Amino acid sequence: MNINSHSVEVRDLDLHFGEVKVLQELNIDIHEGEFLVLLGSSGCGKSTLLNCIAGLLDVTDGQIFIKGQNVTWKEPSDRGIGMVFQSYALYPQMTVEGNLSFGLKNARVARDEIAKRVARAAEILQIEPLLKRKPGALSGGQRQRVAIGRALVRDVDVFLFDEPLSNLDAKLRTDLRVELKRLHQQLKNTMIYVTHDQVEAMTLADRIAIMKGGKIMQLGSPDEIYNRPQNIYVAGFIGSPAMNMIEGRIDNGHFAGHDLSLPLDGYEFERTDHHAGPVAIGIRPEHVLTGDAVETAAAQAEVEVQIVEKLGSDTLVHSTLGSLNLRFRMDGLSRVTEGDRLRIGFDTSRASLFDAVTETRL
Amino acid sequence: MTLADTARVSDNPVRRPKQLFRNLSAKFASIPMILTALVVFVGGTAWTVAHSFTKSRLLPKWDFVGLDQYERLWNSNRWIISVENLLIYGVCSLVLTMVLGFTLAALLDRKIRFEGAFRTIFLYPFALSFIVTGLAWQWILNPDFGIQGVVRNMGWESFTFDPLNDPDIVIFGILIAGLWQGTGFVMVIMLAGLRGIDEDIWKAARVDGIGITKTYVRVIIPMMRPVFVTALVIIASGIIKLYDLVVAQTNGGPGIASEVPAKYVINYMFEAQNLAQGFAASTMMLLSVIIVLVPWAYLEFGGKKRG
Amino acid sequence: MVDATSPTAGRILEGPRGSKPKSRLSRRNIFLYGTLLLVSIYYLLPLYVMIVTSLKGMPEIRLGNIFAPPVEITFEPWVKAWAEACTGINCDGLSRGFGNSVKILIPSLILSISIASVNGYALANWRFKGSEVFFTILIIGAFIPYQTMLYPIVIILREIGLMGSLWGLVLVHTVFGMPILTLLFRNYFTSLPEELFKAARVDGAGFWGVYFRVMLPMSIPIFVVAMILQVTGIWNDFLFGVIYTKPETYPMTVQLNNIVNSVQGIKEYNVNMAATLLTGLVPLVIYFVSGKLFVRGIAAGAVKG
Amino acid sequence: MKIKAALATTAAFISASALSAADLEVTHWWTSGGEAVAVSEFAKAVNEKTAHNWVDGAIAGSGGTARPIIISRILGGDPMAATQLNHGRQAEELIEAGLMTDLTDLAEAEGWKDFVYPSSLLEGCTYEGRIYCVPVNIHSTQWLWLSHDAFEQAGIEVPKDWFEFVAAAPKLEEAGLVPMAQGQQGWQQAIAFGALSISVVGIDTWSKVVVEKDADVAGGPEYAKVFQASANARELARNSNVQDWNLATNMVITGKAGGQIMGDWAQGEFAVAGQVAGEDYTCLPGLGLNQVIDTGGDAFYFPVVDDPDVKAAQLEMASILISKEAQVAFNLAKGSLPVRGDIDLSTANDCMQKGLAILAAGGVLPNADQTLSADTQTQIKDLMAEFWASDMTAEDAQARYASIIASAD
Repeated sequence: MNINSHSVEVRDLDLHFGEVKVLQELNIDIHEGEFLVLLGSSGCGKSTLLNCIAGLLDVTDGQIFIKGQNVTWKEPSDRGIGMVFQSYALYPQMTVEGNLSFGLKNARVARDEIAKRVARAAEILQIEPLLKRKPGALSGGQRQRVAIGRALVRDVDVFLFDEPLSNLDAKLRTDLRVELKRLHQQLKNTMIYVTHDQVEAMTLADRIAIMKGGKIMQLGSPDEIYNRPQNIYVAGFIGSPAMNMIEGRIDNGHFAGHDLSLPLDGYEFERTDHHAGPVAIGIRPEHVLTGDAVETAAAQAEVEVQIVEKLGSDTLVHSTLGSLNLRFRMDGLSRVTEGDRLRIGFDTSRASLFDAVTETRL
Repeated sequence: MTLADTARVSDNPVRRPKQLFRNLSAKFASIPMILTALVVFVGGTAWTVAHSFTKSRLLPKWDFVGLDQYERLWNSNRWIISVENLLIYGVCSLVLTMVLGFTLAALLDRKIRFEGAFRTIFLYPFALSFIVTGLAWQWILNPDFGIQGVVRNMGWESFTFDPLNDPDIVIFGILIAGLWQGTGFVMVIMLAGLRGIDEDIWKAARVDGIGITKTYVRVIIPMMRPVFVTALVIIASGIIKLYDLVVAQTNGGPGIASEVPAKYVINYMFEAQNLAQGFAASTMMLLSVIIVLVPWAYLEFGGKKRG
Repeated sequence: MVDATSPTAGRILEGPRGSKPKSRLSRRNIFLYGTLLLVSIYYLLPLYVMIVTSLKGMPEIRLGNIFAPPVEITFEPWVKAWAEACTGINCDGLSRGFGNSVKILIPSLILSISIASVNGYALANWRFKGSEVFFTILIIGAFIPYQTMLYPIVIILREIGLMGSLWGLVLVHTVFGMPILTLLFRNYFTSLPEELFKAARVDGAGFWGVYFRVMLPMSIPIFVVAMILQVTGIWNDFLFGVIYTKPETYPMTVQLNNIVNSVQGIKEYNVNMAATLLTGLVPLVIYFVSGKLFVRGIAAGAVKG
Repeated sequence: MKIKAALATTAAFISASALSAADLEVTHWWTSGGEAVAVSEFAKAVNEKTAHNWVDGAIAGSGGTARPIIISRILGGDPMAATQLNHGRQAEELIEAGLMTDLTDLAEAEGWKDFVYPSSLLEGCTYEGRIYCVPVNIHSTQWLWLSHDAFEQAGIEVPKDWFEFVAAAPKLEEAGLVPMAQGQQGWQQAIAFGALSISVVGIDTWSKVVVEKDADVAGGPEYAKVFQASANARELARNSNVQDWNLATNMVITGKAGGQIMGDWAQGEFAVAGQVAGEDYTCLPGLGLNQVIDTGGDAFYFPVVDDPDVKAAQLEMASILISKEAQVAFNLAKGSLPVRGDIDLSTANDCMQKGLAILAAGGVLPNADQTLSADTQTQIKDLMAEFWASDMTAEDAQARYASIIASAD
């Protein structure tokens, strides 16, 4: 086994603040050059985990390795990391150049080397004209570039991002997102990126770790996370609008519940196909078939349209089927209005089936 | 875990470093604070409390007499009056300083002209010591030369305003001077707090049609809790130490009508040369402070974590 | 309170706090400025009386009205207070004390503020087990009357051999200034963005590095506040000054007390007032000059819990 | 001449090492007009007669302000060279702790015992047979000071004792004067009370209470007269709204008040104002009732120091303070009586002569500082402060006084 293929490893990490267990038994391996996104709602422990990796928080138990080195009790600056913060955290009294070189000066890097690295970072981030300015005279986007530059000059193996784009407006956020992606492709460093924005997560990540209550709910590629959520939490968290969840049972190769009977022939069971207890089936809005496609579906039903949201590219329909609320997507040009009755079909091969008690995928 | 992993973890045993040596610079830098807290405040207090159970006179001595000093303390008319005075002064001063300080700050915060001038006027007394404050107000409240005398000279012969010589209201005469000295600083703190309130809050209140007074009481003041806490610590610590002002203004008089506990402590320690009695009185003061303060301080400063 | 509650149209757009009113003589304005002026009289009266009295001769003072401006302005009381007033057999007024006060003030100021700022910084950014306990003790210490601590301090100073030296006095000022100053600094540093601190640590700055390179340059406002508070406190101190110094190094306040309390014949109110004003001059000037910075400093985070 | 001799003896047992000039810091709380003049006499004597330098450490305020400062400095190992303290019981503990210089050898060499009069003064300085302080003056507190001017205004004779004074009060009030000037501070009120008690009940009853601490007598019918007299005095002083004693004295000097009960140091104020006893004012020791005065007073103590130069200088200074010349100069200025029985005070004024005569006749009382602890005295002061400023009845005050005496030490 090639040790170096693991850039960052977290082993059995625990972090308690008094009685509160913020991180519990956390394990994660991050590969060399990987872009890992820690995703979750606020309070899930994602930023805390990042701070532990950075060495800004003392762990209660467990070990952290970076590049095969046990860094659990090392100073942040000795871990070979660079970090970018949400609020940019630029030193207000120093110029951009001072901000970029501060860490290098602390590490007693030779002066010409500092100049070289600052120049290179400034070039990469296109902030050369700003070098003599103070942070107060910069726009939000410029400040965030400088913050990224500060991590860049350190010439480190691992970049840590703590919600770096949250303070920016929507347009700038999209631009910088693309730029970050490009930066990753160019530098090929390991990057760990914390966000609560699933679009950022899906677009940037090689792998996503979804966290909740100090635990990792699922770790996988965006594709896996989206298409094969391992539990109800992940299924509900990822995707907008959220997945339709229908409760019922498995009966003779069919899902049965809410007067629906959906054949499960196409579904790839990961564990067992004979589950006696209550289950829940999750179907993404885009996997509900409408229009001509309905005819091809093995199971069909008629729903009543309640609300129609026109998004331009497609149309989002909120409907009811008996007591069940169902959301689905239609083409942007489809003409449905509130009160219409529509026939829809279900494609169970792309659905997710969960044990309703343990909430894990079947 | 793979075999390789296991091997590496044990090859490279990084145990949790000794708690004592974590954060060493911070601990090193805190030595002055720790020494002050432990040696001066805890040590000094313990020394004082311990000696309050003795019959030390001029010099501290170890002649244990149990609770005798306390019994005598609470049988002393002067001590009872001192405590009553401190309560009256304390409550009035706390409430009035807060209310006046806040009101002045609120008035100054209404985008008025000459704000700087008014602010300086309200604040400058804080630069003067209590001794100076006491002397100045003793002078102004002097019945012959001061306000009373002047009003009487203007023809209103029956006008009486002589708080410093009336045992029933003398403590309020001291209060006038105390407020004069201290409200300015509280006003500045309050003003700072008001300036820290997001403008949007005001806009929201405006849109909701909430009146200005109501906005202050219901919205702004609750938001300024930390500001009030800081102000409270500063005012309260001043109140309990009330001494110089009384000495300069009335020296406890008329009679013993304006005595305060700190003065009792000092007089008994040094004038009566009964250290233990003074220590017993200061222990009582400290005890009341601790009873009020410790639970609060714990909630305010102790339990909170950052992040 | 101020009548601005009626939601007349247009008011809403004026801005949150009533902004500049249209009419200078609106009811609201009369009330607002009226109140402020009235309160100002209360605050200015003692200063006015002190100044006026200090410029009068004794015969005029005996005539009564303390509020009347001097008929004949004389600076003699000031000269006397500064250079001639007697205490015991020394008749050189306050002049001797001024230099002493400065000599006491400067090192006390530097030491107390440096220590308290480092304390506040450690408490805000580098908490360790027990740090909050020490802080709580410190805050409770702010409530202990100094006089109670007199003997323990004498014993402590004797044991470390600083009794009677300037450094003993400096130490005492540092200790008793510590609670409130530490509270101010701690609150201020807590109010600074924590990410800045984290960034500096990732950049390899240690405890002192972060303090000197990152925190200190951002903390001018709170240092101004601390400085003003300490100048006032140390300059106005009487108790420690008299106990921990000797006659030749008595600070100004001790001499003020001597002048004011040495009643020789009749009380020379004018000299007393002049002496009082002279003694208060340093803190007063500091307030008048840097009052704005003081307010700004407090606003800059000293009051955030 | 005598001084030179004294100096010679002093030098004899101060070690042979060469004396070098030392700065001698002296703390005291003599800061009023007469007091300051008096203390400068001492300073002059020390500066002129020795190679040393008197560094004046005056602390204004009362002994209550100065004493903690003095004691802290001595305890803290940073003592002054000499300090004023009231002798009697105040310094006992400091002596016990070995913080005060033993002056016995000097006293014996100079024969203090032979000339200090009354001998109780030296006893006040003696602890377990050793002498630790130099008494410098005698103060008595049983004096009634009367303004001739005031009684002239009222058109009546100057009273000859307390009861005449009380009888004259209505006339004074009619003339728009304050009958009795009284500073509103506990210690002054306690002095008035003390003077009234000795004068009203006489020595024997007084001794039972103050010396033997008999609470029954203190609460008994005889002593009730004292409290009645005090209540009268309170009425007479109703309109005296000054705080400081010398301001009250000033009311007498300027004829605004009829009289004042105050210690003999008030004389210094009359002297500074250029008034002559018997012409401008009258003094009545023992309030004109009992010809007795107490013999309290001030003394100088010399804390133990390390510096051998200062050590030697302390002894020289002690010797000077008690020398004839210094005693005369100092006490004339201060208005107190000298501690020596062997000097001729023909230059002293009318009041001092009266005091000296009483002393010579043996009308000597122990001073409160010798009979009651500072603690008990403070309690009495508190009681008096309350009594004088309120409408407390004489009976209540007496009951509380008796309970203080019961627990007195």
